[in-house]
Amino acid sequence: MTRAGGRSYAVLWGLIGVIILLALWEGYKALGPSSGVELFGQGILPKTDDRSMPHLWAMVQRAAEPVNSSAGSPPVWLAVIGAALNSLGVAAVGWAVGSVIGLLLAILMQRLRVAERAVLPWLILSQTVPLIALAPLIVAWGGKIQIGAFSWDRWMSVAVIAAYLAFFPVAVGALRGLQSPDTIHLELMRSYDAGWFKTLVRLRLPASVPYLLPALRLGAASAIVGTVVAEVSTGYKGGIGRMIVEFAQSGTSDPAKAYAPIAGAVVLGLVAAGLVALLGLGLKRFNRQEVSS
Amino acid sequence: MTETNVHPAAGGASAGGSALAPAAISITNAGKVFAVAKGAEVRALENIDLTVSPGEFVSLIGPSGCGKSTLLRLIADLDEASSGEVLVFGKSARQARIDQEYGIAFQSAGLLPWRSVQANIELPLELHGVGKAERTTRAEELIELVGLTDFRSRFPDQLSGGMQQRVAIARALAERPKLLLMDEPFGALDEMTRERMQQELVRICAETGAAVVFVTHSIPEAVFLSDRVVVMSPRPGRIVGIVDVPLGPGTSRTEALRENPGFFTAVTAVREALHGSPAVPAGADLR
Amino acid sequence: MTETNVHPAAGGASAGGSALAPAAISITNAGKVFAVAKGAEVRALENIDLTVSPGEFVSLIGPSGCGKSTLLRLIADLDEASSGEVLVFGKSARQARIDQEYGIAFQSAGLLPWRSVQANIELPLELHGVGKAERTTRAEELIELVGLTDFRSRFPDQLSGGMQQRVAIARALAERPKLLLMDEPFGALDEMTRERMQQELVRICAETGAAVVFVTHSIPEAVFLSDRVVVMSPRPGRIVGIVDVPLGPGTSRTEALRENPGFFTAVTAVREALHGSPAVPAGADLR
Amino acid sequence: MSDEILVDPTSPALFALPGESVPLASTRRPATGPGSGAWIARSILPPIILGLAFLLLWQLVVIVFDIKPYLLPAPTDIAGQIVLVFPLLWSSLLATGLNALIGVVVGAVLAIVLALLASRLTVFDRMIVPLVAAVAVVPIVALAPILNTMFGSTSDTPRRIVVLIVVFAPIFINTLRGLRQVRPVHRDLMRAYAASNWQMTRTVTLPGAIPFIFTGLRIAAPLGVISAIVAEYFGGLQNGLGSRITSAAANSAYPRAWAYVFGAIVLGLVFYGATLLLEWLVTRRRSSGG
Amino acid sequence: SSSGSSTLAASSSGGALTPVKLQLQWFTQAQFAGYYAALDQGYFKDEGLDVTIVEGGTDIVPQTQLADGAVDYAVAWVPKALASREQGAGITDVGQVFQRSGTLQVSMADKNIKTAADLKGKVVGNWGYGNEFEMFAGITKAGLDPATDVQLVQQAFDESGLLDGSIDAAQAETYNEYAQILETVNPATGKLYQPSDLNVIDWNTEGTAMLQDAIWANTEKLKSDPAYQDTTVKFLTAALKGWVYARDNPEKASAIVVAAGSQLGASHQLWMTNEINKLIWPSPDGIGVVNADSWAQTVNVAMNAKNLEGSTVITKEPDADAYDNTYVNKALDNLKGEGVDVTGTSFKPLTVTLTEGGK
Ligand SMILES: Nc1ncnc2c1ncn2[C@@H]1O[C@H](COP(=O)(O)OP(=O)(O)OP(=O)(O)O)[C@@H](O)[C@H]1O
Ligand SMILES: Nc1ncnc2c1ncn2[C@@H]1O[C@H](COP(=O)(O)OP(=O)(O)OP(=O)(O)O)[C@@H](O)[C@H]1O
Ligand SMILES: [Mg+2]
Ligand SMILES: [Mg+2]
Repeated sequence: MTRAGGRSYAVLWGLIGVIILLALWEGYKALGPSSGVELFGQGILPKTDDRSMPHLWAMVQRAAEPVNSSAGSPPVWLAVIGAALNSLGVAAVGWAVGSVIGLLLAILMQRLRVAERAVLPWLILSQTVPLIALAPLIVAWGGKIQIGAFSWDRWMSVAVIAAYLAFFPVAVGALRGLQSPDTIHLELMRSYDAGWFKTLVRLRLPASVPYLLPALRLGAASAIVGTVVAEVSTGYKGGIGRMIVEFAQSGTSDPAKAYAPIAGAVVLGLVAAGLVALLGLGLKRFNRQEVSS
Repeated sequence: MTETNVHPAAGGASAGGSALAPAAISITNAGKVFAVAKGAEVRALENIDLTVSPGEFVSLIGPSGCGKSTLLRLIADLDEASSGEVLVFGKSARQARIDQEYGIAFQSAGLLPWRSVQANIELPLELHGVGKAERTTRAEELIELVGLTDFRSRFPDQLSGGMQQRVAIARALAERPKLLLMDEPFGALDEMTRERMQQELVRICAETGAAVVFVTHSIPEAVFLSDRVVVMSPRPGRIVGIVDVPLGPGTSRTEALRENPGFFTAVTAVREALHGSPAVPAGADLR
Repeated sequence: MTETNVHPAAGGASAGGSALAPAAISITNAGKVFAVAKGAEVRALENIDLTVSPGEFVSLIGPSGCGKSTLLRLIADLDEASSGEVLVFGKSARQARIDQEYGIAFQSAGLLPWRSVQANIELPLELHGVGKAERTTRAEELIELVGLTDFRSRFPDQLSGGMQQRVAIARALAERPKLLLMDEPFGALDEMTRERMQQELVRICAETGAAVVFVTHSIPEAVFLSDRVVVMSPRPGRIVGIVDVPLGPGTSRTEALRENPGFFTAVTAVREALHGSPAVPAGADLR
Repeated sequence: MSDEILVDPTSPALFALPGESVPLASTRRPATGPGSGAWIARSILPPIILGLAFLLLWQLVVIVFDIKPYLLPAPTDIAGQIVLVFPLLWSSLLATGLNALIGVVVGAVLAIVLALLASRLTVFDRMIVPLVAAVAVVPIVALAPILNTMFGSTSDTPRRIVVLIVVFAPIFINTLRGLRQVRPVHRDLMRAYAASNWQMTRTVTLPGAIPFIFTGLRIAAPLGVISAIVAEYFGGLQNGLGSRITSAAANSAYPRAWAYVFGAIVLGLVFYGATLLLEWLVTRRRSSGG
Repeated sequence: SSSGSSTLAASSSGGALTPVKLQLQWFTQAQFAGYYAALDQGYFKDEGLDVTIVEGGTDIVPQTQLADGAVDYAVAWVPKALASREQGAGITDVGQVFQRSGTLQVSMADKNIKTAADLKGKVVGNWGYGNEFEMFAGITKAGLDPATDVQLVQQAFDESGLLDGSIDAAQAETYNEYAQILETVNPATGKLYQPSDLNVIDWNTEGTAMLQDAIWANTEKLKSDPAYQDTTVKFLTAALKGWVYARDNPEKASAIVVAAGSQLGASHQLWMTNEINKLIWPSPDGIGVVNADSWAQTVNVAMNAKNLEGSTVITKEPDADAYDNTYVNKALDNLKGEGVDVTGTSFKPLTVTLTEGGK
């Protein structure tokens, strides 16, 4: 099977998977009890009434209608696209900042083993701190920053939170990558009397690419999650996360509306991962593995 | 070929000119102890005395774990001797490494997978600030030398194992070192490729006039290539004998040498030194 | 040892009793073509005719890529012949595999890293429903046979390469197969370990009376071990010669054989068949 | 997509247990035995020292710059609150922990079973892999409000489902990678033994995938805790750490909020430690090479 | 590009405007109609102010933003702001816009929950985030223990829990969530839910109501910065005038909010404007003046009502800086000077018809 053929087949099969999922939704809705299924007092299958599980066509139909009744209100799908693009921009900044910080941390940890031992457990710990605890701090302290014409905007707080999530996979992946060169290559560099920096540039960084790329993609996904949560948390307006909460507020009386921004978030995640994958194309050369035979 | 000389223990100076220039390698009473878990130690090398003259080809042979690689690594300053002295061209091993006095090739080629054949060969030059134009010229020379002209811009994973080895050897030669250190460079090759590579190594050494320290498991290979074969024994690693392989006048290291009775005598001598057994009947000893 | 017989091309039946029982292996005009990308093909084997009698030891030798492994895999039904017929004990290769008529050892030991030495050896028995007690007994026999009694409950990464190979061989022998297929099992070993392993293989085969097909790169190894050496040439893989290694009455395969002039003649014959060159002077040919 | 290396942020090379061999052979170092003083000095002390230094700096900053508690409470205040609200902290920790545990366990079982299916059935593989790739990059927290509607606000199920979905992707992807990792020589060996599919899975595929499964679990476990907390953010029973943190923060009771945050950190570390322990238990009788 | 101190004492007769930031508690909706109206009608500009309205978020605490200097004024509920004051936030209530609490506990009529005492044994919803103390106080006042006698559930951002029966009594603001229920089709009748289908507990009548939306200013700057004092009066003048506009022109005010980007549609915003007006008007002391009795009740509940963690909103009486009527009185003087009715004694609410989905 040729490569292009494989790609389009994959898309086809993925589509079939999605269609089966959608069919399950409607199928369960048609057949399942309206009050859901409980086992040992715990609901294990959802309720099937129109408010809990709107019909798929109701969601699509709702997405085509305007957001609200005010004049000039755009259709939901258009608003969702706008919000998603907005979030994508913020997340991209967070991702870039987080990636740079992650890479620098990894280089530091690679350079100093003590730093690795001291810092790494705290990196894991840092990811267990709920964003709820950090968001107000970041917003409050960001608000104090004002240097010349530069002043802190709310979106920057969101980007910082996105970076806080994105840096972690990058730092860890990059560290693994930087440590990945074979002994033989390291000794070769030593025999050339190449110093730490030269070894970093010529050997460690290129060798880390196969680890770095998936880490960057993971970072992109984390940055999106961070952006979505931080938008809700900090009240940043215009993004998809904020839209999810806003639309969820009308979940009582307009349930189908809430699904549009969620679909938007799904697409957003895929787009972000895709963009990073594109980045990987330029670095393909470094993905070569030495075959030992 | 006239006679086969076996020095029972210590490695004396070779026939080469030791008065004119400093020896390529001069190791005096060197030892290496590795600390392992819980205070235990491994005595990898002990009482090593060895001198290698400029332009001389010396092989190290011995059973697995006898310290061949360790000895090579001491010379290359990839490990430090626990005792004794290791001089390379009259300087400390460390200084020699910093001055880039040697080129090294490992058992596996160790090419950087993301660099083309040419870029791999250029790597040491690039690291030492040689200009682009000069690098290219030198790399082309070397590529021709190892017979990979058509493969210049290929990547390592597109080469066969033997080709990769040749690139590694070219890389080791890039800076025209006066000393070449090779740790079982042909270990992974099949018999025929291996014999071809041996031929090429002989040719390259003749052309560049470099001294070589060559680690191998194969007796015929050691004898075929070397001026002297250093035989080692394990735990702790010591030199148990040095076999001279003097070429008679007019004899050169070609395929025909392998069928020369003198060659065969040297093989037997190495085999004996290695097995520590009394001599077996000459003329029937192989591998 | 009396004379050395070289059959120039097709592989005739051996001296062994072919009338009584079906041949261990009988390959008729077999070929193997691999389809590679974009409609291209690799003709790995062509016109292979080979018969191996029960209890016979046959080596396959030839340059890298000539199809030795492929031929072995056809016999083991790990690949399917594109043309021709492969019979094992008179059945199709597939049926023979399902009936577990052979044991196999690969170039790399291929032990399961999460199983101890004993559990690795028991694996085939376990898969074929042999009871616990019987398994243990058999495994202990085999462990003793390969000299690993003290290592029974070690894990593969705690063994040296040679020990791993011995476990793999024990595993291949576990079900007392009448046919043993071995693909360069000693490739990764150093010379001395290798010679010891050869000795042990000879002993094991003598004890179990199994037919063996043995792939190797080393001419002396092939000659030392085999009743017949099958020499192959590449692209497409063909059999270019079969060298008989008849043992004279009373001669057995011990270390002494290596110094026997008849052995040496056989080595030269294989070398010639392999290189396709005219005979070199006898008495000086090695490796 | 799933065939690429999924970087394990918590690879064994980085977090070796005492006695676990570090497969990172970039430098030949003398091995130091587990539990020995040197091991403790090298592996445990640096993070603890850094942590203490961080707390000290925090405390100093709060004192020196006179930072008011509504902005950032001092570690001592937080410690005081931890003591004060401990019973409630404990019960909320259990509530959230139970949600996370159920989500992680069910998610892990589901992921491993489906990965096994995908490794066997090409059709299933082709359908599910793109879906999982999507799930892996989707902000699942977005689903929480909808799940709340679907199951009702008095149910813990929505939170558990959020955890389940979040942990599913990393475990599934890693497991599948592990299942596909079978070395050709082992595949040939089993074929030579005429082993059945199930025998193949039981003796070769699954044991070989164990390290990969644990890689997935190690990523998933702390992620599960965080998701359980974030899910509480979107409504439901008010018995967990998440709702305690929000309600304390909304009342400007920041030392109390941070006391609960501390609980969240502890819970995350417990989950992470538990997977490490489990991995050690499962793999201690086996080796890596071979 | 702005924060804090207004260096230029801006004159109302043109010239540079003083930049001012106002922090809201939540997203744009008619709960803040007065500020949007003041902005839209140019009242702020008339006073020489360039006002930016900053929306809230789930984790944005307006009073913290204010104390921190990120904004100049903040809208916040009194009890939450008092809690922040106790944690060191230096803020002062300078304009008590809402005179009544808008919080209800809503239940289906068939559940017969009419008073706090009826909540015994029921599943009781609330939003958390500190919005629950009136309820706790009410439950406690009825002789129940909130930790054991009721089952507490945090509601999502909507009222579906009430509608699907998983919550017996749900928290709702008169101006928002209550309307959302009334915008939903009752499956039993096929028409929208009617108020008669529902019972409500009103904390104002239960006696545990607390003061809600107020305008807060930075205490320290009020004391030290005359320009800020001046700005505060101007800000209050314009903001309160905006609320008067919303009272007198509810349809227009709600349209302004919709145009400013509110999520829900016009009928919902009109309902909200109308309900907010009911919370403000009539204001016998004048809009924005802190009523000492309501304040005392709020402080009392804040100090005594325990939530299920056993904590109270505040532990001690707030100090004298907690509220200050000086500025609002000056603003009211300005407004009265313009002939504006600042008490709304004759205020008559509208009857708003809701539509399905609040679109
Ligand atoms: N870093 C190390 N730490 C501890 N022991 C070591 C180390 N390096 C080598 N050794 C030990 O030193 C001895 C010599 O090792 P060395 O690698 O030099 O052997 P060798 O002769 O090259 O063997 P081979 O032919 O198998 O390559 C061995 O016993 C080995 O176990
Ligand atoms: N699966 C395959 N697909 C395509 N070509 C293959 C495949 N397996 C083997 N070949 C080709 O078939 C030929 C014979 O391969 P084989 O592995 O049998 O060689 P060999 O004699 O065992 O060589 P070596 O000594 O290097 O192991 C080679 O040219 C190889 O490239
Ligand atoms: Mg070695
Ligand atoms: Mg092969």
